[in-house]
Amino acid sequence: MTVSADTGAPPAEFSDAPGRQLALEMMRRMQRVRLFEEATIALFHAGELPAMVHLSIGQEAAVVGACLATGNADYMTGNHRSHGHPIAKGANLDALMAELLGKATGVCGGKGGSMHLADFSVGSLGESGIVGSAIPVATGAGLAAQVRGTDQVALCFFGDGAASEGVLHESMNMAGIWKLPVIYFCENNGYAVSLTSEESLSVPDVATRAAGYSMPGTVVDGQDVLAVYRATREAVARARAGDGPSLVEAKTYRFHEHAYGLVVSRPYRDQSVVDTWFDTVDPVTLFHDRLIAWGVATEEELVALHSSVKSEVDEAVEFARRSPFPPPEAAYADVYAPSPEETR
Amino acid sequence: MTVSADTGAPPAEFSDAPGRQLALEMMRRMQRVRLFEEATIALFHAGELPAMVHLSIGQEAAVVGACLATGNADYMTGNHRSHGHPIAKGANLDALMAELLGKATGVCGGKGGSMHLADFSVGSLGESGIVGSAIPVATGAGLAAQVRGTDQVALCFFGDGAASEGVLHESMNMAGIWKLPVIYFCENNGYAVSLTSEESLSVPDVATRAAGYSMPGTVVDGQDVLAVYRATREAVARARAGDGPSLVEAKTYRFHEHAYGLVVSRPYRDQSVVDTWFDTVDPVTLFHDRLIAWGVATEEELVALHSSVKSEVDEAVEFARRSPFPPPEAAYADVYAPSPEETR
Amino acid sequence: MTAARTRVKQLGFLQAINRAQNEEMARDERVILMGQDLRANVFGAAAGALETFGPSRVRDLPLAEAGSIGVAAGAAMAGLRPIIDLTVASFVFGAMDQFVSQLAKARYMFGGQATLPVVVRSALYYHGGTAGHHADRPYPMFMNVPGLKIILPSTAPDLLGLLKSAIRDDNPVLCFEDANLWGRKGRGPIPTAEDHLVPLGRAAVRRPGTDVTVVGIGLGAFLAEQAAEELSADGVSAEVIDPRTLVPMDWPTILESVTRTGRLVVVDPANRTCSAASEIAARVVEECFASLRGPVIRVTTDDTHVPFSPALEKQIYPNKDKVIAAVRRALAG
Amino acid sequence: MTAARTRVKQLGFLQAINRAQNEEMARDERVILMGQDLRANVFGAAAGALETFGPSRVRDLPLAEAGSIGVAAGAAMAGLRPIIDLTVASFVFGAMDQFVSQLAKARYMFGGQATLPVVVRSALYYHGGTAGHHADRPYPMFMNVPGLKIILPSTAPDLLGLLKSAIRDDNPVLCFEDANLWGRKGRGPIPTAEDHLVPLGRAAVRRPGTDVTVVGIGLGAFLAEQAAEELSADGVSAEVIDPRTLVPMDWPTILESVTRTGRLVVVDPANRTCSAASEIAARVVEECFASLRGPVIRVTTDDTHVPFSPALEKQIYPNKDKVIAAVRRALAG
Ligand SMILES: Cc1ncc(C[n+]2csc(CCOP(=O)(O)OP(=O)(O)O)c2C)c(N)n1
Ligand SMILES: Cc1ncc(C[n+]2csc(CCOP(=O)(O)OP(=O)(O)O)c2C)c(N)n1
Ligand SMILES: [Mg+2]
Ligand SMILES: [Mg+2]
Repeated sequence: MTVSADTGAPPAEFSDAPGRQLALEMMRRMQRVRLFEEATIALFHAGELPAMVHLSIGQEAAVVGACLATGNADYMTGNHRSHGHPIAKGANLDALMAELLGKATGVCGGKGGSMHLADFSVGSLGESGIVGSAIPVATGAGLAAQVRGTDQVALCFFGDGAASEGVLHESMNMAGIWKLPVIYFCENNGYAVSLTSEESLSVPDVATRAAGYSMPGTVVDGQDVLAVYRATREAVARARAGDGPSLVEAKTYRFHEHAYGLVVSRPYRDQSVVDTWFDTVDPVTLFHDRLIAWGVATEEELVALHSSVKSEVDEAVEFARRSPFPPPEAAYADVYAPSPEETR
Repeated sequence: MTVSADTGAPPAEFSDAPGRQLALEMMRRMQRVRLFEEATIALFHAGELPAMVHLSIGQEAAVVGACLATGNADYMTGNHRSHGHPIAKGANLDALMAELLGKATGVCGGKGGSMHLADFSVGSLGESGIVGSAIPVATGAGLAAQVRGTDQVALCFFGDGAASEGVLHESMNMAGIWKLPVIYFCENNGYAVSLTSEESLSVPDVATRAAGYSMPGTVVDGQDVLAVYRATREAVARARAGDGPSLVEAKTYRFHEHAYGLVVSRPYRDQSVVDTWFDTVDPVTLFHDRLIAWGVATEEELVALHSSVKSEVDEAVEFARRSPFPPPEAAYADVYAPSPEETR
Repeated sequence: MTAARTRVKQLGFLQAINRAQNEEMARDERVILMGQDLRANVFGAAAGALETFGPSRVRDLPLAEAGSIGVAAGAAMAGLRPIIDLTVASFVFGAMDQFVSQLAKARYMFGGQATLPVVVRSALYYHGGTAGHHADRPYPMFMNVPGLKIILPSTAPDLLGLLKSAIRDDNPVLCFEDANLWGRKGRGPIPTAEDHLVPLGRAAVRRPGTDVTVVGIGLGAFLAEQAAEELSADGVSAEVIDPRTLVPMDWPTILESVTRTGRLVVVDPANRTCSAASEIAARVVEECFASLRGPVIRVTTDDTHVPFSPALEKQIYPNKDKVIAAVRRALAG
Repeated sequence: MTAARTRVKQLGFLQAINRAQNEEMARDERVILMGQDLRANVFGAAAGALETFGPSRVRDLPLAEAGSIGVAAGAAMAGLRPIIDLTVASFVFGAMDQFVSQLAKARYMFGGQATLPVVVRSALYYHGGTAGHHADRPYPMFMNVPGLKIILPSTAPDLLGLLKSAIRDDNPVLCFEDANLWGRKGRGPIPTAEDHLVPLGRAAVRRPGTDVTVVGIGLGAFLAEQAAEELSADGVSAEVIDPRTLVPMDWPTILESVTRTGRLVVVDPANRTCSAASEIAARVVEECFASLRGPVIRVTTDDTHVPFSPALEKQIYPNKDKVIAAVRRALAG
């Protein structure tokens, strides 16, 4: 699935000034995901992370292409591999990084942690550590948009492993009968921990299942941010037009172990192949090379972009480090919302 | 979907002596379902039924065609519309009828009742009052056959309403990846209580979903017992050959209200059309007329068959009536199986 | 009471639900109603909803319990206030992950960002020959899950008032309706107030007394009243408390009563082990031990499944005689 | 104890599981093992299984909790004896309907025709920064469901022996493994018996005592022992009981002890409301009231969700100091 860098004229999307902005924003968000996660690796090795993290490194084009096809007012839910989603949706890095360290300034006040990021200010309604469990939640957000008559859509991230969960079926059926504005977006990275997608899925492409709900299903190269963006944008347009849900499946790769630092004694993938991925299917490098080949950006611009994101991430780490832990009583807050009928 | 009676030569299945036996057995089992349920209607009106019943009248060809395509050693699970399944599988009517009256001689000792019949002696592993809940159970029975290396199959009845439940998806996926010998058999009678299948299903045919699990999906005329038998037999052959699961969808009709005696104040189907069904799509009449047209049976034979089944049903009612209720302590038996590690 | 019943017009349980839902939907357009067979109004509590509020706000759900509760959670997080009619409480199990992982936890785990004003209604459908798959009383399971509120009214006016409060509450509220009260038992005079609200978390003292406290849940509240009536003929003065809300429980009312009477019987239609009755007993012995003068007795459904046969079913549940026997044991102990 | 630990070779928790599974699979070819990531042995308890018993009897499950439990139920009804490794106890919720409606009820509702020898294992994964979606301790919910047996061993030898008994039991057995015991805490000498069996339903008296009974569940049993050790320095003699099996509970051992000591503290890592501790307290006050000389105190996890932050998490659980404080309250009351 290696994609050689195109040369010549840039694609239509990137040919004018706003298009160029879009292209740079794609790169910026991919870099934000990449560098944020590289920082968490460093924190892991420094013993500063309170828990394991599931990295989206290798999957940046999928999450960024999908999120940029939606707007800030649109909804999104995700899963345990959770950093990429809110970052791609535009969340503030300081609060995300502080959350990973369990700090009071974390986006969830330190109570969610790495697998459960949520930033309602950018439409991120939360990631679920219970695999598949947030799929109907995104569906419900789509329902709310429909009932309220807004043109919002809901983007629902799930993995190839989650595709076997019953709630996906229940949700896609409901979205199908009610024509809800939902985009079911499968990041098929080939594995659910050690189980290959061939072993866990009874069908080669999850997208095939879309036909069972009268919705379009598309397979897209998940290493190509523009391809993902295009496929998702089409699904978004369909949803906004009232034509209902779509399923987009991005074939992608998880470059690191299921959770960073997890040691699986018995190998389940060929490490020599894995080791080539950064050279062959790295979505950041692929896009970098194309932007230059297309003349959309220069090497210098991209280096500058990289270092500006790098400082942003560094600052986020510093912010997180110097932030205080929440006070003990925070453990007991927000179990319930305040309400007039509180018990005595 | 009215099927005009064929004339001329009988179909291959019925052309020799064993074939004739098969045809008569189909009729006998359909009559057993029909007359058993007519008896329950009478018991209902006589105030002798302790609870409501969900009748399969109108769906006899679907349940009988499917069950006769399997053998006694094969497994089967079903749902709340439960009488037809074990009857078609060959269960003893006395014990079924006694169960409906809550008697000690009932097939479940009076503890299951109408929605939860089970007759393990004929492979009927039980019906589920929780819609959809027995679908993975049938799947597991198929797994057991595979692990033990027998050629048994599992027949899994479910309705168009149940098709929206997540466990169907989870089960079909597992059956697909492991190539389990399971036949998912959808009795699509057009309704889940008052909800039409068009409203509850996001796709016209449940069978379309089979492709999402790499299994064949067939739509069959559920009023034609032979057509159902053929489609199911094909699925059974495939399962026995180790080629995995299939989905068969029989389009059928529920002639009575969701539960007999239930009054739905607001009509959800056109009663004038419903009233014609006994004349146009009654599977028993259709098969009757064909058997005669094909020369497979005479009117006299069919009348004799009818009355022999009628007496069998009458005897079942008498048996049930004169059977004792279980003793009170039976309420506390069989919560657990005996085991060497019983508590003191 | 009995005399009054013939004079005052009584409110039915289904009417109470219907009125609560319709009043709140009229009051707040964010409230939507979803459930099975609502348009055909098969269960009888949805009359007029579709006509008044239209198909966008009144939807028939396909059979998909987990999906339904998850959809409600997401819709709530995006600004709606869904009411989900799951019809029978035995159908909650399929949605358990959504109840626990999404409805109950989302607000906490996201540091207060999420608000989940969802009401989930379901009927406790025991005592009527429906057998093991339709007769569960699963509320104690949910009491073990922080983040959910639980109401279980025993009179129609309470159902009306509590359900309205639940719909206005910003938390997920599970409303369990004891189907044995649908008939005569659960009626009460029709509230005249335009806005009849009963606050969550307040018990009702159904009958004051001095010798023993009897806490009764759902049908258990009625059995407790019947038993108290009969016991009074023997000179035993029983105080009957109906908690009405199980989470948050009105501990002050219960503890104060037991402190006075020194004796406690709890009548709870749930299965015995880890029941609401167990919790009430445990809490009382923890906090009022010094006042206790006899054992706390639980009158619950026996730990078995619900058998179909009419010859078997009734014995497993609490009844008036079991309550009376329990009170006598509590007094003797 | 501490001295012994350095001398005798100790059994690890994962080894105990591994040995129980492999021994029973070798003994009975109807036993099959299914779970996530078994072949890669990600959790560490499946070593050798695939190699020894082959891919038909050792299967990696896709992510489908309800389907998995239902498949196990069906396979059991058709003659197999499945072990399902659900890995983390927080994943049980998605399968709740299959646990309740199929596993627990099928035998009863079908009048004894079905036999369901299924073992479902899952780890209680709290206390380690996994946050709200991986740290549940849901066994009290299942105690409310008749038809299921529940084991919760606190030592590796008990885990070995109970798990083997569970696999041989003809009933569905849920095995909850307290992950806090995976390390040093839960070890014990490696049983030498070829067939080390611990019967279901028998508590272990970890330490005899006369002043107060402390029942401890899972990690709670260790906390109880630690507390008892410390209290003994103050002249308080605490009897420590580890039920090991929650259903059926060994009531005779618990009730006999409380009858002697007159005081009870229960240490239970579950959420407080409707916990196993609540049930034990309720049952004891019902049956031993005359012997009780102080309040029954529950030491449980507070009724909140599990927060991620290391600054927040530990305080919500039982610990040694809370147990000691509870014992003092029980003695004072
Ligand atoms: C309901 C549930 N079951 C199991 C797990 C354990 N688990 C966490 S991630 C994972 C694999 C998920 O695979 P996929 O959906 O493909 O996402 P990926 O990790 O590949 O991004 C598993 C089995 C879980 N968290 N939730
Ligand atoms: C889990 C669950 N939800 C809801 C119900 C209530 N209910 C019983 S039958 C039924 C309709 C089922 O429709 P379908 O599967 O098409 O079967 P049919 O009744 O048409 O034979 C419903 C909603 C139930 N028994 N179980
Ligand atoms: Mg994956
Ligand atoms: Mg139907």
